[in-house]
Amino acid sequence: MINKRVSSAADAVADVSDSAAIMIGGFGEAGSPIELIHALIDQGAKDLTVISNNCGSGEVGLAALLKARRVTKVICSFPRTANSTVFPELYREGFTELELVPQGTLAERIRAGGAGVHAFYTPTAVGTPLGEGKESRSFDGREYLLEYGLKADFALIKGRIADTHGNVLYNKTARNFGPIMAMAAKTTVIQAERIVEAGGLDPEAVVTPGIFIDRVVEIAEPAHESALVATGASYP
Amino acid sequence: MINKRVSSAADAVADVSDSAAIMIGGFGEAGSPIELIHALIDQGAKDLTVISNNCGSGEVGLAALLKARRVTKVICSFPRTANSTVFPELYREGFTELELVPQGTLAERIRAGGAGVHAFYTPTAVGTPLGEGKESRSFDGREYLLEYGLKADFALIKGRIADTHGNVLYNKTARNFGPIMAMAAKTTVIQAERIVEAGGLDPEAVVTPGIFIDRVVEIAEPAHESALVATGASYP
Amino acid sequence: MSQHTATACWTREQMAQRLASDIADGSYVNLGIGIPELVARFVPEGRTLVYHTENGLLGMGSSPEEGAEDPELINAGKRYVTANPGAAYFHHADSFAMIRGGHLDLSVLGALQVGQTGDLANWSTGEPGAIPAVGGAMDLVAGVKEVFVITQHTTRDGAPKLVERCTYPLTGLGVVDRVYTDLAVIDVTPEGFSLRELAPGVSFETVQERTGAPLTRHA
Amino acid sequence: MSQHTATACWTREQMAQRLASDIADGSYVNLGIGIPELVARFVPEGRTLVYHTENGLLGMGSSPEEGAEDPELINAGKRYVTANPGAAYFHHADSFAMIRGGHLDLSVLGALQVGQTGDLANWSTGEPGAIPAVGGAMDLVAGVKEVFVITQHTTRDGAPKLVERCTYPLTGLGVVDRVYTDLAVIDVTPEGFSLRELAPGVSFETVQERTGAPLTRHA
Repeated sequence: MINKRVSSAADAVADVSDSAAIMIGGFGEAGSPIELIHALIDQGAKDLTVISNNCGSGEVGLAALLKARRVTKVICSFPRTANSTVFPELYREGFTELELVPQGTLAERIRAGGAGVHAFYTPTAVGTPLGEGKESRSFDGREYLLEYGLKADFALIKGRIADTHGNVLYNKTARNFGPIMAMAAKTTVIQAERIVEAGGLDPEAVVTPGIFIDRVVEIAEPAHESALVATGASYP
Repeated sequence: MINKRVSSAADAVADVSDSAAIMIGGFGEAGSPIELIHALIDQGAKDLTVISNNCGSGEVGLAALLKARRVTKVICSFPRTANSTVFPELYREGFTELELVPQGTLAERIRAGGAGVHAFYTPTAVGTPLGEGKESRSFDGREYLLEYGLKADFALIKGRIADTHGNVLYNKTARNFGPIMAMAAKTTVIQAERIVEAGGLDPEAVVTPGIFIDRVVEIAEPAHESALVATGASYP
Repeated sequence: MSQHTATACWTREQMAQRLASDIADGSYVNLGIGIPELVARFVPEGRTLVYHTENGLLGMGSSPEEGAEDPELINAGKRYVTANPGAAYFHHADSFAMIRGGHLDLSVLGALQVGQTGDLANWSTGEPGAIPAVGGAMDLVAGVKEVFVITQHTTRDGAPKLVERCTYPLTGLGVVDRVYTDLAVIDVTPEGFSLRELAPGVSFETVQERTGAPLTRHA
Repeated sequence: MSQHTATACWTREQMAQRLASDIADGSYVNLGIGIPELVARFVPEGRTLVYHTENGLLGMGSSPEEGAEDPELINAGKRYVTANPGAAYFHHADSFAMIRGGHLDLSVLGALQVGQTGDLANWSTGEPGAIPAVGGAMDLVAGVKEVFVITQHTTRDGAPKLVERCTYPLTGLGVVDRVYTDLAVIDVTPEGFSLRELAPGVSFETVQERTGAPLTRHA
């Protein structure tokens, strides 16, 4: 009997330890697992490294985790967003370090980490400041950078429907980093609007196979970041 | 108006030139695009390099293409199959060269070719005869081989349903190499049992997005290799 | 802009229209944030383009009607969009496989500077204290088959944006194929900037004057 | 086999059953072609394993009923299978990402030889003129968390298959964790082969005699 369902977001993140590396899905607000992030704020782990495309907006979700001073490093491609004030302050203050990675290189590094590919050669960022200091090599007359796979201790991801085996379907462009982060973390947690029994999803349509998922928690009506930010909400 | 439908398998492969590199989908008979292969036999291109997991069975499909002496090199992981006699003869005769690649490395090389990743480091085959002569490197105390992306001039793939934009759904384990070969070829041809208009497929369930597909041809009732082999059929 | 008012020049919309007319039917296109987004409005009748947005959608459509916005259906600029018939969703590694693997026909981007060898600077002014953010720009210019830049010919202060060598941090080396400005359409060739077309009433000399590198006439 | 008839030893089915009893509930398992496939028949009641077949299916079920075979639903041995509730299909790069990325808990494989440092030879006898074929074996042993070998203790000619150093071409270096044979269960440890369990009526000395490398008793 395989059942990866856990009863609450709090249970799902209970064992995150200080200094953990955490991948957090989402592109802007689409796919951001707000309830899992809030549970992580409540849980209290600190000195975290967060791998996520952005750094959140307003003072909820990822921005709230940053504002709570739990994150000492972010690996991301675009830390600036509309209504993003928390990260800039922590960055200028020197509290939170930034590793800026081109978005496609970030995605490919995460996939590589999950796929057991230790490193790979990419043409992206050659000749730019983000390529400086990196090992490079020429193949067939073109220059490539050597980039390394990224792994994490936890991945927090938002899906639409999951089954008890951990198979996941996503919603539209909220899919983004979810499927690859699910592959790259030791423990992957999915919040889904609905959890169904094994057999409830079409095996042809499954986007993330259950092997990559460790815990699923049902959050029937997840909050939307922009709606929260519009009300001036802050967490906790 | 985007319409990638072509009217016949013959039209779909009409411009394959001698010495082309051709990726052919399928794992055993599952996903083998028999009708496209037969059209390629009729078309006559020779000195082909074929990239495919196996080398066919009996004297139909891929085995028939080999038997017609059109293929001077195969890149594959498992050229032996039940009822596979054509390749062994050509190999022993020295007509067809073999580049044997571990199956996962083959898959990853094809994906890399399609994803613009020039090369990557993998732990597979370290210390084995298939790793001999390959560049290797140690990271964090473990040894890896440098493997290169694979590309092709054409990919011939079998799908279940496609739309006129080239979006593809597959059938069960016939999916196998289709989605990655579609990414790695200059011209990718899909044979599907049914072609629908754009809008006829659920965008959440599409496996191969249309950008990777150049031509779709409807083969409503594709032959199954094992059924043909059982009747002792040979092509042409 | 004050420097330009003396000259009849293309508006942003006209620049976008001029660029749109050069895109072949059936092309797979990624439009950057800002002026590039305008291009979609001016695609000539009879041509269908398929829009890619790097956050995981091919077949992106226009903005939704009011009330139909879905916070989980957005573009790379985080704006609400729709999906056209024939669309497909995919994850980020697949999305950038399309980009890096050379499957997209065209990337349209804004610019801070374009160098005469096709170097592009469009992600950072390098100001100390600024929060660096790069997004997918470096991947797009490294991978997409053709890169068009759409930009005002000069900065607000009248400084040329087409220069011998970029002074801002680079996005990519030798990646730009063509530049559409308010004054002209200019190809980046092995011989440097080559004028392809002038905006109505604009002279070659005016364009040369406002360009920070030698300009040749199109062969 | 004649050499073994003198000794009470495990049948193939008993070897498979012995191995199956060591697999934890909920494990993700890839079973190789041949004897390894037998393991699925002997999973103790109350445990659910999820079977991976590298040609793109997780949640593989047993053979279909006659008449229900689908030539597009097969396993890595190209035999007809079924899909259990909770199954998922995926392409080959994703399938081997599961393997290489260490997501599978266990790979069960046959062997020609196992070396005392865990080297495995199971894909080629290296005979001249033979058609080499490797399939996914090298990927499995390089990536999967735990590798169990299930094999007769000796060849048909009585030659040991557990040896100091493999003479056949290798599948992987130092990859085997445990060996299940008709005579014993043997761990591969930093100190070499270590006996874990004897088949009923088989002595340590018998196993040592038929093993081509020193055997220690389990600590």
